[in-house]
Amino acid sequence: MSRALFGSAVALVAAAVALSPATVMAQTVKIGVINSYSGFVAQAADEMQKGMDLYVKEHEKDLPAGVKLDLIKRDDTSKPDVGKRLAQELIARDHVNLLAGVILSPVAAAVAPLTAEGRVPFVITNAAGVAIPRLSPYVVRVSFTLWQEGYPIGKWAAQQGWKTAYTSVTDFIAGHDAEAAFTKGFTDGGGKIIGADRFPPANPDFTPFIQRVKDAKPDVAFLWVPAQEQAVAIMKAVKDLGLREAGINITSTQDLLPDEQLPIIGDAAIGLVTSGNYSVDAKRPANTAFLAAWKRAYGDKAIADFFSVDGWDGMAMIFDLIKATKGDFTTDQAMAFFKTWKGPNSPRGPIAIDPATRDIVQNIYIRKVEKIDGKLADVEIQTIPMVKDPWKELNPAK
Amino acid sequence: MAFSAGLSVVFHGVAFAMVLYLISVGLSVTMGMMGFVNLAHGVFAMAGGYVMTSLMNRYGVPLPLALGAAAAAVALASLPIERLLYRWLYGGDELDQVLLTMGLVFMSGATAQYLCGALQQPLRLPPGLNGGLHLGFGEVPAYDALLIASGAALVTVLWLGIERSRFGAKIRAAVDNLRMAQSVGIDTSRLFGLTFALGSGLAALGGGLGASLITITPGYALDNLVYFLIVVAIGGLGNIRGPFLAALLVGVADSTCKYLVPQFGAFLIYAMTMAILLWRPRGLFGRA
Amino acid sequence: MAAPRSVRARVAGIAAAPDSGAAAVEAFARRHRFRPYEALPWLAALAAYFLFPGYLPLASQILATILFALSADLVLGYAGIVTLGQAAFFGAGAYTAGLLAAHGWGEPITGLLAAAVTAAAIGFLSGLVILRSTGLSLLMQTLVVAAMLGEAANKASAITGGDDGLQGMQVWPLFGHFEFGLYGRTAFFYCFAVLFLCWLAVRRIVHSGFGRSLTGIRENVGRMHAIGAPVMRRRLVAYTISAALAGISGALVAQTTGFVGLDSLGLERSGTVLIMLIIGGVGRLYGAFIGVPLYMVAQDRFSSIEPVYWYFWIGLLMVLLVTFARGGVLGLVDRLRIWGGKRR
Amino acid sequence: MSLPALETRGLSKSFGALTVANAIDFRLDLGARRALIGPNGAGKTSFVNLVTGVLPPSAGRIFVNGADVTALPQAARVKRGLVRTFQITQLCPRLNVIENVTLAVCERRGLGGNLWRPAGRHRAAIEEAYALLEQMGLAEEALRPVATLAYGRQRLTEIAVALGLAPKVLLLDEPAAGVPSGESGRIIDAIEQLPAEIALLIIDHDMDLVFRLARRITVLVQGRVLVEGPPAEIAADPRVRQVYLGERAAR
Repeated sequence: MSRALFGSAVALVAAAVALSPATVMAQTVKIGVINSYSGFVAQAADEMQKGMDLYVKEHEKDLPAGVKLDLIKRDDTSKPDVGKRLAQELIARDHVNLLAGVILSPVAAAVAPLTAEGRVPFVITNAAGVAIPRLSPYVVRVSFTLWQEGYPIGKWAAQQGWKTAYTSVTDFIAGHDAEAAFTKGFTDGGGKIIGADRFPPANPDFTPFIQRVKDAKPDVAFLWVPAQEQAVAIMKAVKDLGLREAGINITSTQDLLPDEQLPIIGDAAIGLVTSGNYSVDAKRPANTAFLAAWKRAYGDKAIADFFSVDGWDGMAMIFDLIKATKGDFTTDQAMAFFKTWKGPNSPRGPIAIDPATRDIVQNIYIRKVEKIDGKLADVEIQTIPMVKDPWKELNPAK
Repeated sequence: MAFSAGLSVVFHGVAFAMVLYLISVGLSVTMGMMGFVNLAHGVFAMAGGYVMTSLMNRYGVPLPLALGAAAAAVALASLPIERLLYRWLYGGDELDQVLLTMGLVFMSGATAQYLCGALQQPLRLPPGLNGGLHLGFGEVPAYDALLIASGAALVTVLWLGIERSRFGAKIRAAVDNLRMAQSVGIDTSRLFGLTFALGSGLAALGGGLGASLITITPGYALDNLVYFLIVVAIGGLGNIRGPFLAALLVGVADSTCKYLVPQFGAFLIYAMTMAILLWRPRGLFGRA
Repeated sequence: MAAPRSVRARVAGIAAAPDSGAAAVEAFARRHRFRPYEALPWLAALAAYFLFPGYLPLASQILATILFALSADLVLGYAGIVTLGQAAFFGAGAYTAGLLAAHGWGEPITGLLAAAVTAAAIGFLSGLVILRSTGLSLLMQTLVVAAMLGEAANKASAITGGDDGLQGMQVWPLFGHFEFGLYGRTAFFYCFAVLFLCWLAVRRIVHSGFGRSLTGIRENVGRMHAIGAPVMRRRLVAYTISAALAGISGALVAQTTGFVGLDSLGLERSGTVLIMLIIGGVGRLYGAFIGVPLYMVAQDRFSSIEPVYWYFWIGLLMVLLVTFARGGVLGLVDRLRIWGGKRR
Repeated sequence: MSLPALETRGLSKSFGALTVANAIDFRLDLGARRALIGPNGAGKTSFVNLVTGVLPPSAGRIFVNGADVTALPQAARVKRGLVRTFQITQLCPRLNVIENVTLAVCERRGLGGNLWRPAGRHRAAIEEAYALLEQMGLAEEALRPVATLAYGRQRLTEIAVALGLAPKVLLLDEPAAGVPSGESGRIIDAIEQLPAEIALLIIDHDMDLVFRLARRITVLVQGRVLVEGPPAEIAADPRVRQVYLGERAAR
């Protein structure tokens, strides 16, 4: 009879024990950090978190007297509905002053509408889905959009005198963005797209797709995968099939070549040209300082990448806000501050927020992988200064 | 061109198939003989990959040595796991088996991420194995060639072993009819342990050899589970040859479909599985 | 012949030796009556509402997920169909409700019904094809059905929003004037009420003649064939009903979170719900009410204490449960009671 | 004369080279008490499976009360009163005795598909099931899970389940198989007490049981009907002695 009785009791007790309310510290700036610590982008999440934590570690001393920082980290497990629930709890229960983080565009897209309802500023430090800032007036993004990187590399490819291109991208929204951006850039530059493939998001094996590119013999191939282990897999296929030996140039955005993946991809990467907002090999005092701090904190093995720097800059912007307001600000004050914020010496060079779109304005670098004294380096060969997101200019908000 | 293109795609499919088979065959036998739903089988392949890559990258152990060591280590490690956790559930409720093995998958994933980070493990191949290899009929990726050669060798050894050796005879007997095997005095509990270890060792080999095809990450066991299950289901439970054909089918069909009709890449493999299972519910080689 | 025996029963009740026959008939005839303990889960839920107001979003998701697990219990625990594709129906329901709300019809309740119908239709059609097989083959076919739906949803990103998820859902206030607010009160009671109604229905079905014959099919298919039960039809009906329930639960999540993502069709979701159900105990109608809260609360706690490696602890919990509490929590409780009985 | 309760005409079944039923013409009248005997591998159980629709015949037709049921599925034949028991007990082990029987009764009364009405409200069905338990002398164990019963009791439950389907034709496949001789008497009594109008076919090679229960015996050899007649005749028949009793004597 009482089987279910005991059971339910167990569940109830478990709930009671587990849910004892979190204690609240006085006089603190609470930042809810939503990140994908587990799931298929855990690596990116780790890089981003390291960047954020590093900035806090380095600059906590600079905070105005009496202001404490409380980072409440939550794992969205790479799932939008979980991320949405966490945001809801962070806003409604923990009463955070700011939301920050988010790797995945779907999660950001799920969270953004809540920030409009809860009137909480939301600092996106990665999620690159191009339209996300339009989902809420309280979203501001310090990372990048794929149009920002895909369009310039398309232009650049055309400028190399390459006439034909073949695009091959992962079959989901980000991939579609990259494809569209490159295509626009390349065709604007007078080039012609002779083929476009999309491979399934969960795809262990790229050889067949690379073979298709090889058969088509374009001047340049634009290969795009989300910045994960797929980058290695696809570059292996490129190497195995001797795509470049067949005289096909390969370009992509930095997603194909996160710095920490470079040693794993190995020499296969030499000569690869990508567009991006950051590479560890950038020679800038700000970057040198950043990397020094990074090595101090995480040792020589850990390699920073654009996720780390985006996280770092997100924190920098938040710190500037706190300093400017002594840690006491309303949502509107925060947004007003963010909209006009400028980061003159980010590791990735000067950056700023575009007041109109609340999206990042930054240099986009064309980088080429070279071997410098036995070590692979992603060297900046051309700088396209202060690029605004082209998509928003092509598709103005109604 | 078209010929050599098609060739390299099929060739690659076969290489992929070898990896799939090495990993899946153990699963097929455990499911067939012990009737155990071992969703954690991929963990052993993952472990193999991790051990091998870290031996190579951290201590510079040459590939063949590292591979052998990985297989041996995983096989040994699997013995206590089978004794302490699995054996209690033999012949038990398959749902308990699901719960146990999924639990192991979670734990191993977290452990892997804790020890080696979320980044996938690089496989630094000796220079000879990079790039292409010129065979009579055209150029093929050298590593794929190695995969196929070593895979074929292993398969032959395995099959001969199962056919000829006493141990193999016992395994076949137990798969055919467990009661009978017990009644003729086969120590099945010991047999289970050894078979389990053998399957795990093979999975480790597959995981190691295939580290460049199926990248070694904490999510490995879960992300690739479907592929392994498809191979076992199509091949038919509890036999050695079925999974081989199934793996070839999956591997080759997968890569050729993606080559010919990329827009339907993922659909076709599922459709094929569905069709085969509707046609032969017990798989191509399953006993009716 | 009924009257005299029940009379005898009453007499027997007074007499020394109770008449086991009448007792049997009575025990059997009363089995579907409500017991006091069946109120507990609902009291617990209400208690949670007052004790942990900050956790309403989690609570709502738990309630919706309980419904999902309940749908799984109907096929797995009663019809004996081991499925790894239950997410197909969850997702179908979620997208149905989501698309309606995104294209101008945000009325929640009709949304639920539409979701139920869609999911049921998919369940019925796929069931017609796959339910003829059994064991691993069936498992794989359920899995493949879900996987194909997932691929389709990803391909049709123009409609579904693909990987970015479905945007712009406008869910209207419940009954015209209860907003689904940030604090999730409406959501909580909405989920609570829907779960309660569905639970009543499932309970009714499980105790019906149909439910009994399902149990028979689970226990011994050959026997049910031999007594002339249309096994395939029974299974199909159960599968369809379960699909409808899963669809409703998907719609609940979609409407209360205002979002639908591809993961709602994913294998992980099918697997997790199975795990939660097994943790609670399969085929006993209450496993869902115990396994789901345990799992989701544990996950929420672990992941806020240990954001990166929480799933190690979840895994450990699962392994311990199997080794020490086979048959889930309810199974453990059973054994404790038997053990206690022996000692008394 | 009345239609036969069960009739087969030229019923044949072969698996490749092996023929398990070879043009069997068989007729069972209402109220018959018939035994089907034959050496192991004579095709007795295959015959049951063909008649009940577990196996599709290669050729020939099957009639129940004159109606051709050859094309009908198992369930539909049960509805027409063609019921069997199994050589190895087929029950729901974790359900208790009365529930096993009630399942059958409800199925017959067409309540098995009722999604809404609680099974407990089908009072009449439960009462009927219980009456059958009393008839089988199982009343005391009504609430015990079948798995906990002695095998002999399980065989009785099996018969009770069959009776729950109100059979017109009842095929008992080795009803006392695997039961210690001490208990088999109880089973034989139960069978003797079955309603007279049921056409009964007992498949067995337990001679004591057969000669006690059957009024006519059909001998099946290699899927073919060798001879049919009253027990005395069969016992006397030289061919039967040769192929069957002879074989037994030889043991």
